[in-house]
Amino acid sequence: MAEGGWSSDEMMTVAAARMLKNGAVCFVGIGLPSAAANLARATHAPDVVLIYESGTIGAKPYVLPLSIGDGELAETADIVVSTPEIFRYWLQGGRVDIGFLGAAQLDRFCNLNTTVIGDYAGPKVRLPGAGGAPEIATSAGEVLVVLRQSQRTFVDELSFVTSAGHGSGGNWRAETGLPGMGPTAVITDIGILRPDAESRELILTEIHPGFTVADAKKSTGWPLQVAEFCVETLPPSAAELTSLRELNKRSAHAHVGY
Amino acid sequence: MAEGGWSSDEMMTVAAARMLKNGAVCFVGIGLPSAAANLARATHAPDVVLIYESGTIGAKPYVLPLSIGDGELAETADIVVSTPEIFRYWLQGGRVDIGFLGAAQLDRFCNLNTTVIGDYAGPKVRLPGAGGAPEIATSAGEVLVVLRQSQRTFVDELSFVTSAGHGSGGNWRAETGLPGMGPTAVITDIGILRPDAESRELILTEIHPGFTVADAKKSTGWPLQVAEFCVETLPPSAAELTSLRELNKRSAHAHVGY
Amino acid sequence: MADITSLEDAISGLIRDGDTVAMEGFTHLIPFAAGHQVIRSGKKGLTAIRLTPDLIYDQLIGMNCVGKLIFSWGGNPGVGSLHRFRDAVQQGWPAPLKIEEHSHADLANAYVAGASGLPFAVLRGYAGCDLPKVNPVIKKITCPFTGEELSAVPSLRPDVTVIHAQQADRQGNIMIWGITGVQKEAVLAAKRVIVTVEEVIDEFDARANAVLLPHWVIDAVCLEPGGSYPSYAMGYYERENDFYKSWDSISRDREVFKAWMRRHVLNTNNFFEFTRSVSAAKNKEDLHG
Amino acid sequence: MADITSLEDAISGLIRDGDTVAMEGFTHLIPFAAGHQVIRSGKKGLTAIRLTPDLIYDQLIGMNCVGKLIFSWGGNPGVGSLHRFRDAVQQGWPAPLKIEEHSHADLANAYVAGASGLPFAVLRGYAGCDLPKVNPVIKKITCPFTGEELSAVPSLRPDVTVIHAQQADRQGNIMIWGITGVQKEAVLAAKRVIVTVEEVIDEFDARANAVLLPHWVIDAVCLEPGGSYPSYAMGYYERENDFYKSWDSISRDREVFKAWMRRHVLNTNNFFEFTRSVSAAKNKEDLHG
Repeated sequence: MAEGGWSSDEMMTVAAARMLKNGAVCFVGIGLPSAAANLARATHAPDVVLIYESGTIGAKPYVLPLSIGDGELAETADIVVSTPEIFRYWLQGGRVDIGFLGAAQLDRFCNLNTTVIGDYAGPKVRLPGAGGAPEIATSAGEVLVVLRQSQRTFVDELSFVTSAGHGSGGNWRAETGLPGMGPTAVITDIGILRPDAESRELILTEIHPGFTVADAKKSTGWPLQVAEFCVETLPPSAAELTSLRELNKRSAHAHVGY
Repeated sequence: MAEGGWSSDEMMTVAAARMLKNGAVCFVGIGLPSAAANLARATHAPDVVLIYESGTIGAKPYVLPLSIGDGELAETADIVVSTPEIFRYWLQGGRVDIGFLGAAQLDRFCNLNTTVIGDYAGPKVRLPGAGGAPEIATSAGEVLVVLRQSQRTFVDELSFVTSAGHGSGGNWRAETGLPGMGPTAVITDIGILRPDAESRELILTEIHPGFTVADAKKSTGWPLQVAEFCVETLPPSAAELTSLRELNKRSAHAHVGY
Repeated sequence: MADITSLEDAISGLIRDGDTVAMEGFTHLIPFAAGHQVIRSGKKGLTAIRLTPDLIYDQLIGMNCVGKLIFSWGGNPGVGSLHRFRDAVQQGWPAPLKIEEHSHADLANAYVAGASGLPFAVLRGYAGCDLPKVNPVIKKITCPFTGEELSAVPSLRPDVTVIHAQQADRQGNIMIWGITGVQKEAVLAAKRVIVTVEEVIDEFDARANAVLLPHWVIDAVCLEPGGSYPSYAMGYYERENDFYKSWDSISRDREVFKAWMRRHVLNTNNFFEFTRSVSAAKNKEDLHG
Repeated sequence: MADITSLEDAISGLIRDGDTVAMEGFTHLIPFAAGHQVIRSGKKGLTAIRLTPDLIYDQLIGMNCVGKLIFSWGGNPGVGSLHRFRDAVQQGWPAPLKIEEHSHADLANAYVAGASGLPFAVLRGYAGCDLPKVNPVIKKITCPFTGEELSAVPSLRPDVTVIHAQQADRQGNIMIWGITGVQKEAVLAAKRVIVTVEEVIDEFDARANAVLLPHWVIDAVCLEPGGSYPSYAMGYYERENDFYKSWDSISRDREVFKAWMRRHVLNTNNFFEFTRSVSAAKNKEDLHG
């Protein structure tokens, strides 16, 4: 365990980064997923292949990109292809092992909302929308989701399903004929949730140091189930924390004003 | 008129070349069409844009290519794109003014056969097949056909329709919903035929110097109709002949052994 | 055939009120200069298409140029929300905005279909997604070979596509490189095409990943150095991240927004004056700050 | 993940009898070395796909490696007919050859659909053409928006795609440039991929129009300098037009063909020996000619 502690956001990013196997081909959303994926690349997974929907394949940014189309992504990529090609040949073509997504909200079956809060026609909050997520959720080999856990984000019922997780649960994905496995883990600032093998409902399987199962339940908008063996997440190692903080420092320095 | 005469093949190529307007975007088949298109580029149409199905757009070969994918086509092109792109964005996308085709056989409605002579399942002569021609015939703004005229090539009934001209005649193309006008002229070693405005049957409208209407009729496998004002083709000018012969000489020199 | 002309003439000549207009550029090469000229020339009732409507579309929407938006992700990249877009959707200000919402994969495929002269595109998408419930143009289609049910979406055929490119040559051929997004498809899908460029040069030094488009698919080429500011043009200048951040506060309030647009866009004659005006304001604030 | 390996191992390990195999290359970069190795290793009953089956497919057909051919143009480019192909179709020698015949636009779209993970492709094609009468896999599909009737064709998903590239790097990433045909799509549509290359280098100098494919979509990379002879590899060597011409007489007669194949392909161990053998024969004939 690192000296001097760490923030829950740091724990979340470190835990998410650990999920990426070295060499995996990973379609990365901007923000938390991008931070986790680049931390993985800086630590245990130097050969992870990062794909951004701007068409950059094998991007190796030195600092975290602010947008999905930062110049550094193109400059460091193995290949830059068009946006149609990235969605057609690479994502729908079945070349992506892991889709790494964020969301504004999710439900117990890990369906994601990034479209609206409230009614679509007269929304309470209009969110940015789908972007690449619906088809990442469909076609990536598996999906990891990273977002901060609260009653506002982990909701009993979504206003809008933007990207399907496990739909109505159970064998919904197989019955719907979707090629990918769907979400296999949700990494939050409190712990890690995984879909139950049968019901596909998200179950708390890991709890980060400093949090309790009660914290997780309190931050979930449905009656959260907990795995029989819910383990404590291994805390960030000194090496992980150093890498993450260096990455964030480099990025803050590069994006002055942010 | 040039000194010392010219061959009927030379007349054919010159007459075909004259059909291309300067600046036209022309999808070119190999062989006679390519020779005519490059002669046009060397004479009255320096800005004709030649597209070959290998994906070369704006090719400016110094010698006639032997194949549709000669290196010189790529080296001199404005752009080289993939084969899917050439057929999808450029041909089907409606960017081609003129499709310039050859054929083994045609019928009175200028439908073309490049597939088989005889029965498809047990052919008398197996020809190379369709290549790009069916969709050039569909999507090019208009189609020019160049081939030597004989009872063997101008037939009453095709064994096989590879590429549609005017189908069963009349308004067949419009009724079938094809975007392009279809064949507007057939240039042969004997003369030039054009589809009748109503029936769309090919009518002899020009006869090359040295040939008679009787020659044309004798070389046609159906009762050939002749335009009321069938004119004599302007003979090759000295400049046209010089350009063509230089082009052929350069090409023969470059392709030693052919 | 491309005319090398002024942006003012290109916009006034080629974009009509009510046209369907796509202004593309994926973070990189966003055609801000052209967008401003659309605002200055007071175009109305446009159907605006863009995968990622960001600041320039926020401005077009806030200045009431747009009647309908076809899009797949509307945000301020790396910052947050588009306040003018949200205000139009949530409060109908300055006027109700019709939206037709898709996913990136859908719109990218729809441009491909448009460029390919096809009436529709097929993708494996939208399974379990609510967008087809609110967007009736997303339909189902069955594979005639496997029976699989897929999504069918209508092709995009903009009246006008506008992009910003790094270079044109003197014939009006254009070249872009770096992240090229959907620009090639958006150009080839359009009936009319306007391209603003950083530079007009004698001959291209074609590089890896370059997209070249011949002059005969383009109607107007307009020299607008810096014309994608505050986005970036690889090889020319970087993204001004500060501008994106400051847009959050400029755009949050209707009156602040209107004053800013009046001062920097409506009261300037062209994009060069706009960038000078913005830069002068920034220096002044710096002095007093 | 690409292994850098011998062509012998790649062909024996990755191609099985009865596989569907695409060997692409549009005049440029035709994978002759790989084709010969398929013949040497005695593969049988292949379904061979290629837009333009030319000399290498003539050899594969004449040597009875192919049970079915999926193609769109079968000829000797610039020369005339493919006699072994014709003999197989017209006389069933050395064995009846099933053919499934398309147009270029169809097969190009079918590879795109395969690379895109879709079960079918849509094109505006075949109107008035007899191919759909003799090829039942060409179907009709109706646009759900306009009602237009278009052609639907099944996607191509080869078991193995084989291409020849100019360069690989030491990780097995590959680069081709010049005319790139359908190779990218044929690779991305395939379950397994073999690439022969002119050269293995430390780092690419990516150039205009380069197609780069990452090592993780490729199974085997095999160094075979000259491996597309007698076709050409831009930047390395030109097309040997003489060979194409001489093939007309070699292939016209069954016995002459068999003797030639025995002497130059079956009795050599690899492509280097093949080219030496052909060149020695040519010099001898020249001496006696």
